[in-house]
Amino acid sequence: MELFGCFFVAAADGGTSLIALLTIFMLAVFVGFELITKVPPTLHTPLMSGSNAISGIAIVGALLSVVALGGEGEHAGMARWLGFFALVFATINVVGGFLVTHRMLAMFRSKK
Amino acid sequence: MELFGCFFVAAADGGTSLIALLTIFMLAVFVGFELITKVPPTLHTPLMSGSNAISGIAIVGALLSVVALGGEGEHAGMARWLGFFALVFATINVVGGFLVTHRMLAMFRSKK
Amino acid sequence: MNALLILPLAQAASGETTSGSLLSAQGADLLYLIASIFFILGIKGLTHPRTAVRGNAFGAIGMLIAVAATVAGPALSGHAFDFTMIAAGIAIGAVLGALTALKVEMTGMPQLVAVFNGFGGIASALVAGGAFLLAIGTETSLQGDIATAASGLIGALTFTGSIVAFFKLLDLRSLRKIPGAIPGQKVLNGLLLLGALWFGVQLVQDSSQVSTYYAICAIAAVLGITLTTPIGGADMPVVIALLNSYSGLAAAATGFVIDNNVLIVSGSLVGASGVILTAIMCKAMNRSLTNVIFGSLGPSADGPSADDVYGGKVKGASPDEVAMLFDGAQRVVVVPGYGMAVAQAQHTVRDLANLLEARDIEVEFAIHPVAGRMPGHMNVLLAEADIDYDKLKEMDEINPTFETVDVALVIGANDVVNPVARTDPQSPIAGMPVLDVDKARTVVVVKRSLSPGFAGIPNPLFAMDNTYMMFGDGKKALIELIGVLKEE
Amino acid sequence: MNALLILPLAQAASGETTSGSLLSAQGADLLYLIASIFFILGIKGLTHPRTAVRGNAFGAIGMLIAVAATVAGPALSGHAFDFTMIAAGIAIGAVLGALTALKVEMTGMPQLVAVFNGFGGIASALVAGGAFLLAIGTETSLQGDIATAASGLIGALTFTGSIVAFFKLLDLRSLRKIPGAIPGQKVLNGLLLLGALWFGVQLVQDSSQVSTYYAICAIAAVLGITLTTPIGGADMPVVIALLNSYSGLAAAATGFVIDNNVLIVSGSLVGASGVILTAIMCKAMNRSLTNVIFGSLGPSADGPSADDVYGGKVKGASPDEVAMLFDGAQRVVVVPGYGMAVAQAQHTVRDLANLLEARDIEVEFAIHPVAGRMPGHMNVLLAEADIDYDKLKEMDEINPTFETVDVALVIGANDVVNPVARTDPQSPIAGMPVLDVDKARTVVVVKRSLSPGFAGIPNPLFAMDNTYMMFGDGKKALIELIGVLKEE
Ligand SMILES: NC(=O)c1ccc[n+]([C@@H]2O[C@H](COP(=O)([O-])OP(=O)(O)OC[C@H]3O[C@@H](n4cnc5c(N)ncnc54)[C@H](OP(=O)(O)O)[C@@H]3O)[C@@H](O)[C@H]2O)c1
Ligand SMILES: NC(=O)c1ccc[n+]([C@@H]2O[C@H](COP(=O)([O-])OP(=O)(O)OC[C@H]3O[C@@H](n4cnc5c(N)ncnc54)[C@H](OP(=O)(O)O)[C@@H]3O)[C@@H](O)[C@H]2O)c1
Repeated sequence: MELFGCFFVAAADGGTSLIALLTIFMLAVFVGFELITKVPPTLHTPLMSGSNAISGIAIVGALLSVVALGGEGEHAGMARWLGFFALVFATINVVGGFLVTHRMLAMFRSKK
Repeated sequence: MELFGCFFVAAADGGTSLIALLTIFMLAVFVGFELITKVPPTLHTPLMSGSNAISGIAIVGALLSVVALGGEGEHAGMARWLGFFALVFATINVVGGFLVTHRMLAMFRSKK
Repeated sequence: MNALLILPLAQAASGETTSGSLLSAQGADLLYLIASIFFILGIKGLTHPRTAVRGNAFGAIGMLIAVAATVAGPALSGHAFDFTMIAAGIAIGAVLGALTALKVEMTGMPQLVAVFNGFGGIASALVAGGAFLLAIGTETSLQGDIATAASGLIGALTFTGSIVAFFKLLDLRSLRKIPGAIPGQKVLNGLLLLGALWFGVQLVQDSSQVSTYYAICAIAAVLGITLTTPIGGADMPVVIALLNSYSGLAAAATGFVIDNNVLIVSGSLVGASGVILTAIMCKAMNRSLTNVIFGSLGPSADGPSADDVYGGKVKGASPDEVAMLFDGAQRVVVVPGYGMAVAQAQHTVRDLANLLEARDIEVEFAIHPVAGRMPGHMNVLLAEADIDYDKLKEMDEINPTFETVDVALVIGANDVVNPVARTDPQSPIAGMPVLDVDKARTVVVVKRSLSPGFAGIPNPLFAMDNTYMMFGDGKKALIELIGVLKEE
Repeated sequence: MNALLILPLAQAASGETTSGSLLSAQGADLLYLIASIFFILGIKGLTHPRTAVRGNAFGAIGMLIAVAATVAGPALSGHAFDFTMIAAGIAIGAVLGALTALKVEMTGMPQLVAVFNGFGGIASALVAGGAFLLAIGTETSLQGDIATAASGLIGALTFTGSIVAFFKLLDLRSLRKIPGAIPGQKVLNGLLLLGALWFGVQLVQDSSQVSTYYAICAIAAVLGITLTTPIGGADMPVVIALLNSYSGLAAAATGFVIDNNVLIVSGSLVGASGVILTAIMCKAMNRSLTNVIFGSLGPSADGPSADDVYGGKVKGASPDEVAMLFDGAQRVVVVPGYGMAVAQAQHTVRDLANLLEARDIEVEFAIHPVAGRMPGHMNVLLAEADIDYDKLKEMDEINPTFETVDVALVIGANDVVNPVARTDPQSPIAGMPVLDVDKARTVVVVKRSLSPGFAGIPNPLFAMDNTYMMFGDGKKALIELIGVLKEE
């Protein structure tokens, strides 16, 4: 496989699907920038832990990997364990992240 | 073709591609909302004419339609004319829109 | 129909490359992605006056990239087509667009935006129609069929609606009395919409009939007319913003038809922009969108009559008398309104402001969000006259300071300075936020007569003790005033 | 490798439905789209304290929808797999996560965020690795290969980097002296990065070797350690924000591997968030990101020594003396810093504020953007102590008003109130915006000694005429002060 000009080659391999994914990536980055510049400093710590929890979305990938648990191939055993640990780590991140953010945010309140 | 539950049927027909298009649509609407709420009232008229010019993007579709000019089918003649008029209208919109917006914006300047 | 199945269009989206094209399909798609980024950066630029010119240029560059990607991409190459026709189309469009854009007066912006809107809408509908025609005889997807019907409906409605708006704006006064809702208007509109939707369903069920698409467009075109005709001429700006949003949606729908991301992205941006502007205007007028579209805002019979309000209490003042009011004034606030636009008095206003500033008077401009006939209308006119935008103050900023204003000079504004909005909950403009001009030490109002503004109600401001009416055309009256001030 | 070619994973993305799944592949994709919307609304909610709790809930709902879509979707059904293992994985993760989240002290937030970050990163790398293993022997796409390499590199680096950051934060003081850059540090890091990239190229060229992927991860893991170890413990927050961004990018890269939009959308959101927070912190510290990562910020030898600055000029004050300063005071501003977090004094501070308010003194809190060890650190601690967020004032808001402050009570803050930043262009914190506490009528500083803060430089504020040092642990000193005030 040629590596030079790899971006274009990549585009040629993946077809429009890759461009669609890149478009989604680009738009999501814009949405993220616009929204996050509006978060007030007061909420920066919760933002950090909350966005952290969102990055635990890898849990979806971890779940998809577990189908390997029934797989047969040479590497299925290893893939199974990778999937399992991914699941554990991602779940900690998700459950812990949203909970601790909630705990923090519940403390913020205006007494007005 | 069944119409009830048409949204799901639509999804089934178009495959992931439709969902990707919808995702792009959704994200672009978010980007639009976030950005445009930041436009100050001073610039609302140029915003109107500038966004107007952008909606002339149909020019791309119009250009793609002109391939019909060489087409053979029963309706190619009609399609040709539709494409032609689309091209004229879209070009007016694009050229006129960006120009008039530029004219307006060039007037805004702080003398500080 | 599914454009993916039409051979030539399909190549833009699928993986095939036609030998002879400069760009592969993927290269073209990548350029479309870059064009989308430019459009977003363009809108982002419009969030500040300093970056706005660059933002607009970014938008234009995005468009250029998108066009270049299409022309150099595989879809157009390797097919025999009449190149002259393309060149002719672009040339005609470019010349017409450029001429209009360069000739139009700044006061004519609302009309211009209206008509361009319509062109964007019809272009989308025509593209969807062309793709539909070409796909006849092939198998089509539900997604494409729905998008085609939507594009036709929205595009055609936007076109005729915008044209009506254009004519209404051209000559507000004469057209204003004519239309009014015909009896059963709402029922008619409802039937038309149902009819268009019914044909949409037909199209989805059987996408082999050309006539179905024409029917949708024809009905939508009529609907565009019947919907906009009864709306008061002065409500047109709201309608235009809404149609702006529609033209974006039509482009996005066309993007679904031909499977093109750049159409979807830019269409959505425009759609969002129109919706937000509509909401801002409605809020500034304290009316709901339904009320604008379906309600009628006429002179309310039960409100106080003009005689009640003005009878014997209005004081006229000559330019000489007004000139004296500026003696010893320290702070003057100019309130421009629709009348300034009609009189094209913006340059004269600038001259007056310079004259006052030369006398060490602090001059500011109070801009109401719906002064004039477009959001931001006054800003554009004053910017045209080279007035520094730092001197333009928004309503919320300047309202608390009117008590320290020596002379509030109201030029062709009426509704936006009507204190009734604050005081009379029965008034048609009740609750609309207004400029608190009546709190200034003295008020000078320049207009031609006591006739009402857009809302059609009398304005007690004109009858206040500290108000002086300087009757006359905005421009002429100000020129006289400047003459007197210069003589002194 | 291209996950689309692995049968089970592929079904989630292609059109096929496995009989037995609750949802079609398209149904699942639609749910992923809805989950993305929830994530966006979640972040949008965080833009205001009033909507923040709901925003976080939206994020959690989005995650639930995404998990449900995966479980009910076609990918998991119709395949024999060990369900116990999934259940066990989720149960272990949920229990560990919940326990940590519920037990952690608010002062421990930086450490918690660091370690969770690392877990997010490693999960992404493991998922990409699993998909890679399964695809061995099939043909793979360049897109997938590049994304896999990126995911492994970023994920592993994020993991070890975060773990180092975690330990550095656990005990700042003791670890602070240890590491320092080993000679040739930068060369080593450069070589490691080149090595990882080289294996990345290998993976793209031949995606049939498991070892290549392991090599990328191993080298990236070492790089994570060597990159973060030399960075000062107190710079860790910047590093954490950066790693936060990386964990998002790793998730997005994994999205490209398994062709899943929701991973791309949420990964990009997190990536953007981390980048912006990093930029905010760097700006508030007036340092560049390169300076944070590669520069060392030690006590500068050429600056004035502590003796020069303090010699004979520092006045200690007992709680009794400090209590007297509040007699007749009308406006008190509390400036919390890292020391307040260390002393866990936030509740005591709240009690003190209530006491002062009961005496009709106006009490406000001045929050410096990088006070403490995390952006917004002080806000969270004070909110924990139930202090109304309306009383927390940002630097730009409160700085112009310090001249009217009777007593500025500095609790465990040092660098953020060091006037040297304004006055001495040679100082390591020159140009960093600080709270202008020195302009208050009197200043009371609560800390344990004259030892420096994070920047390691002496603070002339402590030697000013109108400054009184109340030496002692933050919490204990305040409790004594409260005791005296209550007796009065
Ligand atoms: N800006 C927007 O986006 C927007 C959108 C929709 C609706 N509107 C509506 O438009 C109205 C705008 O308020 P406004 O105060 O700017 O205008 P207005 O209330 O419509 O009043 C304009 C006044 O200008 C005077 N005028 C007309 N021609 C003139 C000339 N040549 N010289 C001097 N005076 C002249 C008219 O009085 P004479 O005939 O006596 O001269 C009239 O009373 C509001 O009711 C608003 O709700 C605005
Ligand atoms: N917030 C962020 O995001 C962030 C990120 C990166 C870096 N930083 C850096 O961290 C620093 C933050 O400034 P800062 O003023 O908050 O803190 P600081 O400059 O680090 O000073 C903290 C002070 O608290 C005192 N202290 C420690 N334990 C105490 C206790 N138990 N009771 C009372 N006092 C105690 C220490 O003095 P004694 O030992 O004498 O008591 C020390 O001087 C800045 O330099 C900033 O650049 C912040």
